[in-house]
Amino acid sequence: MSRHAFFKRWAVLGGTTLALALGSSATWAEQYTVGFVPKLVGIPYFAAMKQGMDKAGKQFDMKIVYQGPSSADVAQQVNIVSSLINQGVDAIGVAANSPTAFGPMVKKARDKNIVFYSTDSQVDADGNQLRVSQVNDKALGYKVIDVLAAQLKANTGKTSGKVAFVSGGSTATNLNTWIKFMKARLADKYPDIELVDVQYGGEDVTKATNITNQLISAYPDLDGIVGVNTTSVPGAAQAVLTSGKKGQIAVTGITDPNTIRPYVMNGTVNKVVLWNPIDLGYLTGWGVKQLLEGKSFKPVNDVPGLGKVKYDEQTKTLLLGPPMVIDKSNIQMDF
Amino acid sequence: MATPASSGLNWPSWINVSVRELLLVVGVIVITAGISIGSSGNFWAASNLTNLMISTAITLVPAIGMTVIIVTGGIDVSVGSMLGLVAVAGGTAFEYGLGLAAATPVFLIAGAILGLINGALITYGRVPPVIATLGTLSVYRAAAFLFLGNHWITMIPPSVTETMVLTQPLGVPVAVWIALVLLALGMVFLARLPRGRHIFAIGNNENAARLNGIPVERIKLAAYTLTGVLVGVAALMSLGHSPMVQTTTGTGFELTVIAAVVLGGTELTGGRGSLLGTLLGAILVGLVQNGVVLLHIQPFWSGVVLGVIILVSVGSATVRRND
Amino acid sequence: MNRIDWTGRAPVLLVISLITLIGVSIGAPGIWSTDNLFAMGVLAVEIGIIALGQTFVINTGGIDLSVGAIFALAQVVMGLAMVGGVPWPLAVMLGLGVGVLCGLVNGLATVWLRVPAIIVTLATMFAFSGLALVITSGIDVSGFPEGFAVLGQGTIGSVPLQIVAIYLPLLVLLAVVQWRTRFGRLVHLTGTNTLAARLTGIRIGRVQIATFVIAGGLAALAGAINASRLTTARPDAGATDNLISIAIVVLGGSSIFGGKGSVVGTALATLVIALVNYGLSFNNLNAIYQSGLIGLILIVAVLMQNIMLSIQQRRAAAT
Amino acid sequence: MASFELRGVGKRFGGVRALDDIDIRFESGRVHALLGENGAGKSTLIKILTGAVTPTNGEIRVDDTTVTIDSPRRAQELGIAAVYQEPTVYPHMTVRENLFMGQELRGRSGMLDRRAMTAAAKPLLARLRLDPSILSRRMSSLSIGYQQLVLITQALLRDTRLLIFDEPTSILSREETARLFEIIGELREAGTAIVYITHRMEEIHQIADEVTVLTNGERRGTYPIAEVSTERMLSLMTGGHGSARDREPASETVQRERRPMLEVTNLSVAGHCEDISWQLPAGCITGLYGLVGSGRSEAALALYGHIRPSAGRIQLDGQTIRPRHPADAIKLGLGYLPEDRQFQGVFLDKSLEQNLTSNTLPGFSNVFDLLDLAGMRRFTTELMNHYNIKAPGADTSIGDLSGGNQQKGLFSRWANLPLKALILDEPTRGIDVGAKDEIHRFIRHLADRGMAVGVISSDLDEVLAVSDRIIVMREGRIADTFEHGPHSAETVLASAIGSADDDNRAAHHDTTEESA
Repeated sequence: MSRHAFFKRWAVLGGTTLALALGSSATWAEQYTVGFVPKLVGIPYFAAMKQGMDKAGKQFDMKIVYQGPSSADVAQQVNIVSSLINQGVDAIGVAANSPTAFGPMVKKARDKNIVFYSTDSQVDADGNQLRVSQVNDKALGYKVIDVLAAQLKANTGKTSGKVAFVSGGSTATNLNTWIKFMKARLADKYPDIELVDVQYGGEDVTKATNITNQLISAYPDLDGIVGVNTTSVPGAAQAVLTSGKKGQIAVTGITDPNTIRPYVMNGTVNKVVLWNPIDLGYLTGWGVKQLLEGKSFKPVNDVPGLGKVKYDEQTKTLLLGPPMVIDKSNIQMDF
Repeated sequence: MATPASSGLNWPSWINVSVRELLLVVGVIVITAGISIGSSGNFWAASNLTNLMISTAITLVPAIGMTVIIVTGGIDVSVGSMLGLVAVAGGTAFEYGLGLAAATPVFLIAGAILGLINGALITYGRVPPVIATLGTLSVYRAAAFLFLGNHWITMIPPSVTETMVLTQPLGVPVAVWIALVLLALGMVFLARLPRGRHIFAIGNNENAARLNGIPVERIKLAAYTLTGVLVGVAALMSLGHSPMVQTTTGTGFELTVIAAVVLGGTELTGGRGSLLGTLLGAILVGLVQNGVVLLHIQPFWSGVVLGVIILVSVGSATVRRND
Repeated sequence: MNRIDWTGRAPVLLVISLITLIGVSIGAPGIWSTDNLFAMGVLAVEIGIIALGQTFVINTGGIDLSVGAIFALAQVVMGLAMVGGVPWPLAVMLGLGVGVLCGLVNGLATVWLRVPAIIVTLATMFAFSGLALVITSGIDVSGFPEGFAVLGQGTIGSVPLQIVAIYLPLLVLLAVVQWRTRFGRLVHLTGTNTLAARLTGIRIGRVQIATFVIAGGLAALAGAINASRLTTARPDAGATDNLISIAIVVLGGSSIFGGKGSVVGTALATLVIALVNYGLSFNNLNAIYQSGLIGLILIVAVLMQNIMLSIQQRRAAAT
Repeated sequence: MASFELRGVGKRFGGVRALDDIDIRFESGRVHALLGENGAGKSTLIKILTGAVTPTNGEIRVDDTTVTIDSPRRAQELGIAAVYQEPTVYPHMTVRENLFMGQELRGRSGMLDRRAMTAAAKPLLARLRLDPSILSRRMSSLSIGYQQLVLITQALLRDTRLLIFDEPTSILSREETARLFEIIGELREAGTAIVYITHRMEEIHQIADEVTVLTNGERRGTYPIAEVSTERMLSLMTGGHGSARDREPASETVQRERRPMLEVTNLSVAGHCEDISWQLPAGCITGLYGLVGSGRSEAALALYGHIRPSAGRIQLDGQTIRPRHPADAIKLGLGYLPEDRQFQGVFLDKSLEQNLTSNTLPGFSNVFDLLDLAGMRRFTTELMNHYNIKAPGADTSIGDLSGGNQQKGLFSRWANLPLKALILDEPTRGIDVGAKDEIHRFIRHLADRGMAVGVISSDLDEVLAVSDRIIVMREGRIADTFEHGPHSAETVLASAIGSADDDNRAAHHDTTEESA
């Protein structure tokens, strides 16, 4: 290797580091800086939430710092939160990969008078000042099951049959909560629908596809599959599609339009349930602004652009609203 | 020589190899039987067999290249990230409206480039293979994030699934045929062509190979590049299997591939290995991952079972060596 | 002597850390506070402890792909024990015992089966992390007694306890073990030439097993600190630590073929990695750039060393 | 007529001059012997010719045209091949594949044509009296001697015009050697240029046409063989400090009580040796002579606990022992210096201190396992002085030392232990004459101290020079035991190689029991 190449290598390395460092150099203006740590970066759902938060940031003069781990790893989230605290931001929030892991960080943030909030997937800690919830977990779980039942009825003419759930990470709190409510709804209202299995595919569509394929084989008389997170619904749909069971096995669940669009268009999936993550981000931004300015929430708040939003004093929870059903009519939404 | 030389029996090499493979065949049969019984025959459902075949094929294709690399005495732990980055490149081509035929070269070329980078670092940069590919494992993954951002590629043309999975000449999906043809070519190449034997020669004794005028660096570079191309093929197959590209696509895939090769009896010290073994290893890994759901148990067990099978398999090889 | 090899990777590493340091400080001058240093330290401690164990394994010529899995398994075991009412010090001992046991399994399998460590630990990686998932049904464990928090959240003065009371003493201890004890010698001799070591009467099997046990125990210790810091034990924790710990050890100047390397080099590399991670994070750059940059640094450091070696040789040849 | 000529060729490694402006010419139809101690530059010369290193200066001419040999491939194209001292083989591949590596014969489809290769190899195998059935055997299943013959076959197979032999006979039996000389003769007739490197003077007179002596990278002179005597060559080579051959055999004075110290009864190691019985008396040097592959090293390794014997009893100082690990053997008072310095002996990048103390570490560590570094340094320096190990200091990496000094280091590692018996396996293989002499002297000191010493060697000169008694092994069995007294080289060799009828073997075998 020539001497020239030797220096070139150094230049590249140094340049990269410096460029990365300089490109993001913070401007410490007199505006509030709000940190938001999603479950992971690189996925459309949280990108949509960020879009909403940025909108709120622009509107309410806040600087939004969006930074998250590359996989749904709570340890990485805690590290990022720790760095944000030391950066001296004014508020920090997370969509928690684990509800219990943030206790010490919440305390540290509160000691430094930093507002701590959680959104999308909540944090269990006394110091948590605000929870922004996309939907009432119960309402969501119920809604998904209702959609499933309707679909079963459309397919087979009766609200009975065997169904299976495919979830994401086995440790994700919000997914587990929804599963809990979905089970409750089945038991209460649809005793003839039998839940045969719950399997976990992680945040990986390939794994979800494989697992659904195996579920279909393991239970040849399966009538429906519920995907509990964004990747498992398309995974399940793909498996149903390739095994030639389109129209026989009902597929629904919780996912976003961008991800599920091809399967809605080709008819493998009729309806899925979600909320508007852009609105969720926006609501989070608004809520944080209120806290930063020391305002308190009323039981029903007038949020500009969103309308009436409920607040639960006891759990300090802002609730975005009822779940939204996505089908062919509104599949063109971009998030 | 101080180390005990091979036993006095001096069996021809092919018999020695087939003992290992025989054991694997027995393993495959036993596990298949176990799963068939445990799943009350559901294992044999057409959709399950298709799924099993496809996932085995996706593992097998890069495993062919990995076998070649390991036989030369190297290793490539970056194939998972490579698969992700290749899928990003190919998926982007699909997004630009390219059809399957037009996009296929994108997959192959992207794979070749990434493999070539690995190979160049190892051969010309003299970075140990584990280190070089450990580095590119994270670099390629970061690159996939960089290109994809917060976006997932969902608009994969249905023709990919149609061609790879749903078209099933003689009841076997096209992707599996591709894998089998590549495997057969690889076997002929390794066993019957001089270049194939040179690959073994490098793993046996790199210096001697150099002295015999075998272009060691070029062959190694080719082995890593070839693996890249095969990862490209696997990426295309996997988009047929689950048509979506995430930033995390392929995470952990390298472990599956290496496990298949190791189970197949290819020795990590280089110089010894067989593609037939790799095929059996890939099937075994596929079976283990396939079995857990069919047996109505949590997938967590698959790791435990896979780990134990690898240990038992390499352990039995040792026991045989001692006899 | 097993000192840091100043002709090797160490200078490259220093230059890299200097560049990172400058870049990071320009990007966010606020980084130079004790808070940040401690946060960085806390971040470094867990992976740093794992890397210390990995150093011994790699120096004997082995490799341990299962440390991350042991990290997770040990923490969920102690977590479940605490939730089940076992006093926390006892639960921690139990977790460390699990780590040691896992290391023993790795070591015995490597030595008895005479199979490369990379295969054995690939298998046990699957098995240990599978076990961690199985015993927890894949769900996080939390709700630990107050006292347990001291490991990961305690402070001495204002300095995090795990830095001064765990990591640094451990580093000193292991440095002494490596440089001044018979065991340290045996590790390096075994790693340099296994056959010669055996023929000179060194029980290489025991040395190898001991290094795996150390790696297992230290991974469990790191797991305990991590669980205490996050007040949560996770069956899927530490998945990336297997490879990162190897990267750190190699960055720290250890030869992947064994026989060369030092825990001090590993500690230095840990610091660089922590600096890159925390520095970029402090500059609000995503985690994925961090791991990408670490991969790049790893490749560049080894490449640079090779290039410097060949320049040295050429210069020597020229004179 | 082909000719290969070096003109003013030199090579430096770093600041070290390995070869200095050499002029030398090899011509077809002539056997050119190269003679020199280790480090004299012979191997560098070979490497330059075979394209493994490129010379720093000078010119290489083939058939009076200047060429550059920048790769092994290029050397091959020029018709240059080498048969190395250490066989460079592909252990897991068949003999056929080893023979044709890089030069495979292909069928019309481009695939390997095994039948053609077998056909091409057969006549050559026949010339070397090798059975064609070995073609399908794995290389690792052959003994080192056989592997060497396969490599010679390989060189013959290639269209070689300059064939270099690098000490080929050091591991060949006399029969094989004679066969090899015949082949070399045939090749010479056929017009091949041959370079023959050896330590063995008698061989030079047997086969060489001319001889070049190298010392310290310089050419001392080239002589037609008729014009130079063995003594002249020796003095050119060594600068006049004698050789092992000149030393008197062991004196009678050491033959004292001869208490049996290490006794082996009916020892067998599967696949290597069978039913071996011998004993090493205290205060006595026993030469264990046998050709490579005769099971000597394996027997020793089994005693030493490195490999498991399949049968037999080992007694040390009257007590039956069963070491399961070399560490057990050392604790019991039994040591072994392995034959392969590089792979079994040294810790290459480690310091002399680390190397020399590697088997005495328990003695330097306290209850906390802490080492007495100062003491170890002192100890190393003492060993260096005592055993005349030439090195800048205890911190010097052993890899930087000459082979002789490395070997003295390894020897000192054992010599200083309180052992009852010590087996030295090829203690002077591949080192220069000076160091060889020194080691022989040290071995004598050990025996004088009352240790039972066994010296395994395939160098007959060495065995004769150093031993008080000689045990000959052949094909995994004890062939003969010669008690002290003047042993004629002829008888010992004859015993090692064996006569055609195997019936005698039992009779020879009994000798051991009688001497016990």
